[in-house]
Amino acid sequence: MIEITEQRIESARLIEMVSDGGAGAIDVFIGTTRDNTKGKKVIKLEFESYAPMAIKELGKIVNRASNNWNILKYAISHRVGLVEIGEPAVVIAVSTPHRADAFDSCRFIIDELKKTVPIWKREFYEDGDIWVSAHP
Amino acid sequence: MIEITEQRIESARLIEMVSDGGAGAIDVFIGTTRDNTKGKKVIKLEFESYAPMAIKELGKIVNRASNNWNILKYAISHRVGLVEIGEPAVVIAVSTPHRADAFDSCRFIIDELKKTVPIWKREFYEDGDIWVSAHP
Amino acid sequence: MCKQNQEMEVTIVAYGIARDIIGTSELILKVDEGITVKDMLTLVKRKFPDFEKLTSLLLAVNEEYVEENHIVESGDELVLIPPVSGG
Amino acid sequence: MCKQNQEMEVTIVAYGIARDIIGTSELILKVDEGITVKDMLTLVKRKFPDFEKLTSLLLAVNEEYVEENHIVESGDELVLIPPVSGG
Repeated sequence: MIEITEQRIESARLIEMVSDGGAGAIDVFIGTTRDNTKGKKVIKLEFESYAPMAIKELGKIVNRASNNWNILKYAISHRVGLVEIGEPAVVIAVSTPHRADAFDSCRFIIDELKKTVPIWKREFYEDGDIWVSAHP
Repeated sequence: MIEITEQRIESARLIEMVSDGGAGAIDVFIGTTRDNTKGKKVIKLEFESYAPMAIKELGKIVNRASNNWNILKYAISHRVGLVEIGEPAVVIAVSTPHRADAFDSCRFIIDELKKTVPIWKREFYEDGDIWVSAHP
Repeated sequence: MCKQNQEMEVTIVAYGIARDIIGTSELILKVDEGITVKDMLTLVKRKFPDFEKLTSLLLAVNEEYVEENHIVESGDELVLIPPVSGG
Repeated sequence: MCKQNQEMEVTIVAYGIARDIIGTSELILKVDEGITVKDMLTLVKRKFPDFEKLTSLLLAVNEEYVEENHIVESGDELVLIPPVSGG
Protein backbone atom coordinates (compact mmCIF):
# COMPACT_ATOMS: atom_id res chain seq x y z
CA MET A 1 0.00 0.00 0.00
CA ILE A 2 1.26 3.44 -0.96
CA GLU A 3 -0.71 6.59 -0.20
CA ILE A 4 -0.42 10.35 0.03
CA THR A 5 -2.95 11.57 2.54
CA GLU A 6 -4.27 14.72 4.18
CA GLN A 7 -5.43 12.74 7.21
CA ARG A 8 -3.43 12.08 10.35
CA ILE A 9 -1.51 8.83 9.81
CA GLU A 10 -2.34 6.05 12.25
CA SER A 11 0.74 3.79 12.52
CA ALA A 12 -1.40 0.97 13.94
CA ARG A 13 -3.34 0.76 10.66
CA LEU A 14 -0.13 0.35 8.64
CA ILE A 15 1.25 -2.24 11.07
CA GLU A 16 -2.00 -4.19 10.72
CA MET A 17 -1.66 -4.02 6.92
CA VAL A 18 1.80 -5.61 6.89
CA SER A 19 1.05 -8.35 9.41
CA ASP A 20 1.72 -11.76 7.90
CA GLY A 21 1.94 -15.28 9.28
CA GLY A 22 5.27 -15.70 7.47
CA ALA A 23 6.73 -12.58 9.07
CA GLY A 24 9.23 -12.80 11.90
CA ALA A 25 9.92 -9.08 11.85
CA ILE A 26 8.20 -5.79 11.16
CA ASP A 27 10.13 -2.56 11.08
CA VAL A 28 8.20 0.68 11.23
CA PHE A 29 9.76 4.06 10.57
CA ILE A 30 7.82 7.12 11.67
CA GLY A 31 9.08 10.53 10.58
CA THR A 32 7.65 13.06 13.01
CA THR A 33 7.66 16.83 12.84
CA ARG A 34 10.32 18.24 15.16
CA ASP A 35 9.88 21.42 17.19
CA ASN A 36 13.31 22.71 16.18
CA THR A 37 15.76 22.79 13.27
CA LYS A 38 19.36 23.78 13.86
CA GLY A 39 18.39 25.49 17.10
CA LYS A 40 15.49 27.43 15.53
CA LYS A 41 12.00 26.94 16.96
CA VAL A 42 9.60 25.43 14.43
CA ILE A 43 5.94 26.38 14.91
CA LYS A 44 4.31 24.23 12.23
CA LEU A 45 5.07 22.39 9.01
CA GLU A 46 3.33 22.02 5.73
CA PHE A 47 3.91 19.34 3.10
CA GLU A 48 2.99 19.59 -0.53
CA SER A 49 3.31 16.86 -3.13
CA TYR A 50 2.98 16.16 -6.81
CA ALA A 51 0.94 13.17 -5.75
CA PRO A 52 0.59 10.96 -8.86
CA MET A 53 4.32 11.11 -9.51
CA ALA A 54 5.13 10.72 -5.80
CA ILE A 55 3.15 7.47 -5.74
CA LYS A 56 4.89 6.24 -8.91
CA GLU A 57 8.34 7.06 -7.50
CA LEU A 58 7.53 5.31 -4.22
CA GLY A 59 6.46 2.27 -6.26
CA LYS A 60 9.85 2.26 -8.01
CA ILE A 61 11.65 2.49 -4.66
CA VAL A 62 9.65 -0.45 -3.31
CA ASN A 63 10.46 -2.47 -6.44
CA ARG A 64 14.16 -1.86 -5.93
CA ALA A 65 13.84 -2.77 -2.26
CA SER A 66 12.00 -5.99 -3.17
CA ASN A 67 14.85 -6.95 -5.47
CA ASN A 68 17.31 -6.60 -2.61
CA TRP A 69 15.38 -7.93 0.36
CA ASN A 70 12.69 -10.50 1.07
CA ILE A 71 9.73 -8.17 1.67
CA LEU A 72 6.44 -9.88 2.49
CA LYS A 73 4.23 -6.79 2.78
CA TYR A 74 4.77 -3.04 2.89
CA ALA A 75 2.72 0.05 3.66
CA ILE A 76 3.83 3.63 3.05
CA SER A 77 1.83 6.71 3.94
CA HIS A 78 2.99 10.31 3.51
CA ARG A 79 1.01 13.19 4.93
CA VAL A 80 0.41 16.42 3.03
CA GLY A 81 -1.03 19.71 4.18
CA LEU A 82 -0.51 21.21 7.61
CA VAL A 83 1.15 18.90 10.15
CA GLU A 84 1.29 19.83 13.82
CA ILE A 85 4.49 19.36 15.83
CA GLY A 86 4.92 15.76 17.02
CA GLU A 87 2.58 14.30 14.42
CA PRO A 88 3.79 11.76 11.88
CA ALA A 89 4.65 13.15 8.44
CA VAL A 90 5.51 9.74 7.05
CA VAL A 91 5.12 6.15 8.17
CA ILE A 92 6.79 3.17 6.48
CA ALA A 93 6.07 -0.39 7.63
CA VAL A 94 7.73 -3.48 6.19
CA SER A 95 7.32 -7.12 7.15
CA THR A 96 9.97 -9.75 6.39
CA PRO A 97 10.75 -13.30 7.53
CA HIS A 98 13.95 -12.17 9.31
CA ARG A 99 14.82 -8.92 11.01
CA ALA A 100 17.88 -7.77 9.06
CA ASP A 101 15.75 -7.43 5.91
CA ALA A 102 13.11 -5.43 7.78
CA PHE A 103 15.62 -2.88 9.06
CA ASP A 104 17.59 -2.66 5.80
CA SER A 105 14.59 -2.32 3.49
CA CYS A 106 12.74 0.18 5.70
CA ARG A 107 15.83 2.35 5.95
CA PHE A 108 16.42 2.13 2.20
CA ILE A 109 12.86 3.26 1.50
CA ILE A 110 13.02 6.36 3.71
CA ASP A 111 16.52 7.27 2.46
CA GLU A 112 15.40 7.04 -1.18
CA LEU A 113 12.10 8.78 -0.48
CA LYS A 114 14.04 11.79 0.73
CA LYS A 115 16.15 11.84 -2.44
CA THR A 116 13.67 11.42 -5.29
CA VAL A 117 10.01 11.58 -4.28
CA PRO A 118 8.36 14.89 -5.28
CA ILE A 119 7.22 16.05 -1.84
CA TRP A 120 8.19 19.40 -0.37
CA LYS A 121 8.35 20.55 3.24
CA ARG A 122 7.85 24.13 4.37
CA GLU A 123 8.92 25.00 7.90
CA PHE A 124 7.32 27.95 9.67
CA TYR A 125 9.30 29.82 12.34
CA GLU A 126 8.31 32.76 14.51
CA ASP A 127 9.99 35.11 12.01
CA GLY A 128 9.26 33.54 8.63
CA ASP A 129 9.31 30.29 6.72
CA ILE A 130 11.49 28.29 4.34
CA TRP A 131 11.16 25.47 1.86
CA VAL A 132 13.50 22.87 3.34
CA SER A 133 16.58 21.91 1.26
CA ALA A 134 15.71 24.38 -1.49
CA HIS A 135 18.92 26.37 -1.13
CA PRO A 136 22.53 25.18 -0.77
CA MET B 1 9.77 1.91 29.77
CA ILE B 2 10.80 -1.72 30.00
CA GLU B 3 8.31 -4.48 30.67
CA ILE B 4 7.81 -8.24 30.53
CA THR B 5 4.13 -8.91 30.01
CA GLU B 6 1.65 -11.74 29.61
CA GLN B 7 -0.74 -9.43 27.73
CA ARG B 8 -0.86 -8.95 23.98
CA ILE B 9 1.48 -6.07 23.13
CA GLU B 10 -0.15 -3.06 21.49
CA SER B 11 2.50 -1.31 19.37
CA ALA B 12 0.42 1.87 19.31
CA ARG B 13 0.81 2.22 23.08
CA LEU B 14 4.60 2.02 22.84
CA ILE B 15 4.70 4.48 19.94
CA GLU B 16 2.62 6.90 22.02
CA MET B 17 5.07 6.49 24.92
CA VAL B 18 8.11 7.51 22.86
CA SER B 19 6.45 10.46 21.10
CA ASP B 20 8.40 13.64 21.78
CA GLY B 21 8.33 17.16 20.35
CA GLY B 22 12.11 16.96 19.85
CA ALA B 23 11.86 13.73 17.87
CA GLY B 24 12.24 13.69 14.11
CA ALA B 25 12.24 9.92 13.93
CA ILE B 26 10.75 6.91 15.66
CA ASP B 27 11.84 3.41 14.77
CA VAL B 28 9.70 0.53 15.92
CA PHE B 29 10.80 -3.08 15.73
CA ILE B 30 8.14 -5.74 16.11
CA GLY B 31 9.25 -9.35 16.43
CA THR B 32 6.28 -11.49 15.42
CA THR B 33 5.81 -15.23 15.75
CA ARG B 34 6.37 -16.92 12.39
CA ASP B 35 4.34 -19.88 11.15
CA ASN B 36 7.47 -21.75 10.05
CA THR B 37 11.12 -22.35 10.99
CA LYS B 38 13.50 -23.85 8.46
CA GLY B 39 10.55 -25.23 6.51
CA LYS B 40 8.85 -26.76 9.53
CA LYS B 41 5.32 -25.65 10.39
CA VAL B 42 5.10 -23.92 13.76
CA ILE B 43 1.75 -24.25 15.55
CA LYS B 44 2.34 -22.03 18.58
CA LEU B 45 5.10 -20.50 20.66
CA GLU B 46 5.69 -20.04 24.31
CA PHE B 47 8.08 -17.63 25.97
CA GLU B 48 9.42 -17.90 29.46
CA SER B 49 11.62 -15.40 31.25
CA TYR B 50 13.61 -14.84 34.38
CA ALA B 51 11.82 -11.52 34.57
CA PRO B 52 13.69 -9.44 37.19
CA MET B 53 17.04 -10.21 35.56
CA ALA B 54 15.58 -9.77 32.06
CA ILE B 55 14.47 -6.25 32.99
CA LYS B 56 17.89 -5.47 34.50
CA GLU B 57 19.69 -6.74 31.39
CA LEU B 58 17.41 -4.72 29.11
CA GLY B 59 18.23 -1.67 31.23
CA LYS B 60 21.95 -2.26 30.68
CA ILE B 61 21.41 -2.59 26.93
CA VAL B 62 19.48 0.68 26.84
CA ASN B 63 22.26 2.40 28.81
CA ARG B 64 24.84 1.24 26.29
CA ALA B 65 22.58 2.37 23.44
CA SER B 66 22.15 5.78 25.09
CA ASN B 67 25.93 6.17 25.26
CA ASN B 68 26.17 5.59 21.52
CA TRP B 69 23.10 7.35 20.16
CA ASN B 70 20.93 10.34 21.01
CA ILE B 71 17.86 8.54 22.35
CA LEU B 72 15.02 10.77 23.52
CA LYS B 73 12.60 8.08 24.71
CA TYR B 74 12.38 4.30 24.51
CA ALA B 75 9.82 1.62 25.22
CA ILE B 76 10.50 -2.11 25.26
CA SER B 77 7.90 -4.79 25.85
CA HIS B 78 8.51 -8.55 25.71
CA ARG B 79 5.66 -11.00 25.85
CA VAL B 80 5.78 -14.19 27.91
CA GLY B 81 3.45 -17.17 27.98
CA LEU B 82 1.64 -18.55 24.96
CA VAL B 83 1.85 -16.39 21.82
CA GLU B 84 -0.32 -17.16 18.80
CA ILE B 85 1.14 -17.08 15.28
CA GLY B 86 1.34 -13.53 13.89
CA GLU B 87 1.23 -11.86 17.29
CA PRO B 88 4.07 -9.67 18.53
CA ALA B 89 6.54 -11.37 20.87
CA VAL B 90 8.57 -8.19 21.34
CA VAL B 91 8.15 -4.53 20.48
CA ILE B 92 10.95 -1.96 20.73
CA ALA B 93 10.26 1.72 20.03
CA VAL B 94 12.90 4.45 20.08
CA SER B 95 12.59 8.16 19.36
CA THR B 96 15.56 10.29 18.31
CA PRO B 97 16.08 13.72 16.74
CA HIS B 98 17.44 12.20 13.50
CA ARG B 99 16.62 8.95 11.79
CA ALA B 100 20.02 7.24 11.64
CA ASP B 101 20.09 7.09 15.46
CA ALA B 102 16.59 5.60 15.58
CA PHE B 103 17.44 2.76 13.20
CA ASP B 104 20.87 2.08 14.73
CA SER B 105 19.77 2.09 18.35
CA CYS B 106 16.62 0.03 17.76
CA ARG B 107 18.61 -2.59 15.88
CA PHE B 108 21.28 -2.65 18.56
CA ILE B 109 18.67 -3.23 21.26
CA ILE B 110 17.03 -6.21 19.52
CA ASP B 111 20.41 -7.72 18.56
CA GLU B 112 21.69 -7.49 22.16
CA LEU B 113 18.35 -8.66 23.58
CA LYS B 114 18.73 -11.88 21.63
CA LYS B 115 22.26 -12.41 22.99
CA THR B 116 21.98 -11.75 26.71
CA VAL B 117 18.45 -11.29 28.03
CA PRO B 118 17.19 -14.35 29.97
CA ILE B 119 14.11 -15.15 27.89
CA TRP B 120 13.51 -18.53 26.29
CA LYS B 121 11.35 -19.49 23.34
CA ARG B 122 9.76 -22.89 22.88
CA GLU B 123 8.40 -23.72 19.44
CA PHE B 124 5.64 -26.29 19.07
CA TYR B 125 5.39 -28.32 15.85
CA GLU B 126 2.87 -30.95 14.81
CA ASP B 127 5.29 -33.65 15.98
CA GLY B 128 6.92 -32.18 19.07
CA ASP B 129 8.60 -29.07 20.43
CA ILE B 130 12.04 -27.56 20.99
CA TRP B 131 13.66 -24.85 23.07
CA VAL B 132 15.05 -22.55 20.37
CA SER B 133 18.87 -22.19 20.22
CA ALA B 134 19.40 -24.65 23.07
CA HIS B 135 21.44 -27.10 21.01
CA PRO B 136 24.28 -26.47 18.57
CA MET C 1 14.61 30.89 -47.77
CA CYS C 2 15.01 29.73 -44.26
CA LYS C 3 12.51 27.40 -42.62
CA GLN C 4 10.93 28.79 -39.44
CA ASN C 5 10.77 26.47 -36.47
CA GLN C 6 7.23 25.51 -35.57
CA GLU C 7 6.21 26.84 -32.18
CA MET C 8 4.06 25.12 -29.57
CA GLU C 9 2.49 26.22 -26.34
CA VAL C 10 3.36 24.29 -23.22
CA THR C 11 2.05 24.53 -19.67
CA ILE C 12 4.49 23.94 -16.84
CA VAL C 13 3.12 23.24 -13.37
CA ALA C 14 5.12 24.47 -10.40
CA TYR C 15 5.15 23.16 -6.82
CA GLY C 16 6.76 24.36 -3.62
CA ILE C 17 9.38 27.04 -3.94
CA ALA C 18 9.08 26.87 -7.74
CA ARG C 19 5.52 28.15 -7.46
CA ASP C 20 6.69 30.90 -5.09
CA ILE C 21 9.39 31.99 -7.56
CA ILE C 22 7.04 32.04 -10.55
CA GLY C 23 4.25 33.58 -8.50
CA THR C 24 1.63 31.19 -9.87
CA SER C 25 1.21 27.43 -10.13
CA GLU C 26 1.04 27.28 -13.93
CA LEU C 27 3.43 28.85 -16.39
CA ILE C 28 2.48 28.95 -20.08
CA LEU C 29 5.37 29.24 -22.53
CA LYS C 30 5.72 29.35 -26.28
CA VAL C 31 8.67 27.17 -27.26
CA ASP C 32 10.16 25.68 -30.41
CA GLU C 33 9.01 22.20 -31.32
CA GLY C 34 11.70 19.64 -30.59
CA ILE C 35 12.95 21.55 -27.56
CA THR C 36 14.90 19.49 -25.00
CA VAL C 37 14.27 19.44 -21.27
CA LYS C 38 17.63 21.11 -20.78
CA ASP C 39 16.74 24.03 -23.05
CA MET C 40 13.33 24.38 -21.45
CA LEU C 41 14.97 24.66 -18.01
CA THR C 42 17.41 27.25 -19.37
CA LEU C 43 14.45 29.25 -20.65
CA VAL C 44 12.68 29.08 -17.29
CA LYS C 45 15.83 30.14 -15.43
CA ARG C 46 16.35 33.07 -17.79
CA LYS C 47 12.78 34.25 -17.18
CA PHE C 48 13.05 33.72 -13.40
CA PRO C 49 16.68 34.16 -12.30
CA ASP C 50 15.83 33.12 -8.70
CA PHE C 51 15.85 29.51 -9.91
CA GLU C 52 19.65 29.82 -10.20
CA LYS C 53 19.80 30.04 -6.40
CA LEU C 54 18.23 26.62 -5.89
CA THR C 55 20.26 23.50 -5.13
CA SER C 56 18.71 21.83 -8.17
CA LEU C 57 15.84 22.15 -10.64
CA LEU C 58 14.42 19.30 -12.69
CA LEU C 59 11.56 18.99 -15.14
CA ALA C 60 9.36 15.92 -14.82
CA VAL C 61 7.70 14.79 -18.04
CA ASN C 62 4.51 12.74 -17.75
CA GLU C 63 5.22 11.92 -14.10
CA GLU C 64 8.75 10.65 -14.76
CA TYR C 65 12.26 11.98 -14.32
CA VAL C 66 13.88 12.17 -17.76
CA GLU C 67 17.33 12.77 -19.23
CA GLU C 68 18.41 16.35 -20.03
CA ASN C 69 18.25 15.68 -23.77
CA HIS C 70 14.73 14.29 -23.66
CA ILE C 71 12.53 16.00 -26.29
CA VAL C 72 9.37 17.64 -25.00
CA GLU C 73 6.24 16.89 -27.05
CA SER C 74 3.11 18.96 -27.28
CA GLY C 75 0.59 17.75 -24.69
CA ASP C 76 3.23 16.38 -22.28
CA GLU C 77 2.53 16.89 -18.58
CA LEU C 78 5.40 19.13 -17.45
CA VAL C 79 6.21 19.79 -13.81
CA LEU C 80 9.06 21.78 -12.29
CA ILE C 81 10.70 19.81 -9.48
CA PRO C 82 12.69 21.95 -7.03
CA PRO C 83 14.81 20.12 -4.39
CA VAL C 84 12.55 17.56 -2.68
CA SER C 85 12.26 17.41 1.11
CA GLY C 86 9.73 14.75 2.02
CA GLY C 87 9.89 12.48 5.05
CA MET D 1 44.18 -33.65 61.83
CA CYS D 2 42.73 -32.29 58.65
CA LYS D 3 40.18 -29.48 58.65
CA GLN D 4 36.85 -30.35 56.97
CA ASN D 5 35.44 -27.85 54.53
CA GLN D 6 32.25 -26.24 55.79
CA GLU D 7 29.27 -27.22 53.68
CA MET D 8 26.31 -25.05 52.70
CA GLU D 9 23.00 -25.71 51.06
CA VAL D 10 22.15 -23.78 47.91
CA THR D 11 19.01 -23.61 45.80
CA ILE D 12 19.42 -23.29 42.06
CA VAL D 13 16.43 -22.19 40.00
CA ALA D 14 16.11 -23.56 36.48
CA TYR D 15 14.24 -22.09 33.50
CA GLY D 16 13.49 -23.35 29.99
CA ILE D 17 15.37 -26.43 28.87
CA ALA D 18 17.34 -26.41 32.14
CA ARG D 19 14.15 -27.10 34.03
CA ASP D 20 13.27 -29.88 31.57
CA ILE D 21 16.69 -31.51 32.06
CA ILE D 22 16.55 -31.34 35.85
CA GLY D 23 12.88 -32.32 35.88
CA THR D 24 11.96 -29.62 38.40
CA SER D 25 12.37 -25.87 38.68
CA GLU D 26 14.46 -25.89 41.86
CA LEU D 27 17.54 -27.93 42.55
CA ILE D 28 18.91 -28.08 46.10
CA LEU D 29 22.60 -28.93 46.43
CA LYS D 30 25.08 -29.31 49.29
CA VAL D 31 28.32 -27.65 48.25
CA ASP D 32 31.58 -26.59 49.87
CA GLU D 33 31.72 -23.02 51.10
CA GLY D 34 33.86 -20.90 48.84
CA ILE D 35 32.80 -22.79 45.72
CA THR D 36 33.17 -20.92 42.42
CA VAL D 37 30.51 -20.59 39.76
CA LYS D 38 32.67 -22.72 37.47
CA ASP D 39 32.83 -25.61 39.98
CA MET D 40 29.11 -25.34 40.69
CA LEU D 41 28.36 -25.68 36.96
CA THR D 42 30.70 -28.70 36.76
CA LEU D 43 28.77 -30.29 39.62
CA VAL D 44 25.43 -29.64 37.91
CA LYS D 45 26.69 -31.08 34.62
CA ARG D 46 28.04 -34.20 36.38
CA LYS D 47 24.63 -34.76 38.01
CA PHE D 48 22.74 -34.08 34.75
CA PRO D 49 24.92 -35.02 31.77
CA ASP D 50 22.31 -33.68 29.28
CA PHE D 51 23.60 -30.19 30.07
CA GLU D 52 26.76 -31.10 28.13
CA LYS D 53 24.64 -31.13 24.96
CA LEU D 54 23.62 -27.48 25.29
CA THR D 55 25.28 -24.69 23.33
CA SER D 56 26.08 -22.96 26.62
CA LEU D 57 25.18 -22.95 30.31
CA LEU D 58 25.66 -20.02 32.67
CA LEU D 59 24.87 -19.40 36.31
CA ALA D 60 23.40 -16.02 37.19
CA VAL D 61 24.13 -14.81 40.72
CA ASN D 62 21.73 -12.28 42.23
CA GLU D 63 20.28 -11.39 38.81
CA GLU D 64 23.68 -10.71 37.23
CA TYR D 65 26.04 -12.54 34.90
CA VAL D 66 29.31 -13.15 36.76
CA GLU D 67 32.82 -14.37 35.99
CA GLU D 68 33.59 -18.11 36.18
CA ASN D 69 35.75 -17.64 39.27
CA HIS D 70 33.07 -15.71 41.18
CA ILE D 71 32.58 -17.19 44.67
CA VAL D 72 29.05 -18.26 45.54
CA GLU D 73 27.87 -17.14 48.98
CA SER D 74 25.17 -18.72 51.10
CA GLY D 75 21.85 -16.98 50.41
CA ASP D 76 22.77 -15.92 46.84
CA GLU D 77 19.98 -16.11 44.27
CA LEU D 78 21.27 -18.70 41.79
CA VAL D 79 19.69 -19.29 38.40
CA LEU D 80 20.78 -21.61 35.60
CA ILE D 81 20.76 -19.79 32.26
CA PRO D 82 20.59 -22.09 29.22
CA PRO D 83 21.02 -20.46 25.75
CA VAL D 84 18.62 -17.51 25.55
CA SER D 85 16.21 -17.11 22.63
CA GLY D 86 14.07 -14.06 23.24
CA GLY D 87 12.82 -11.70 20.58
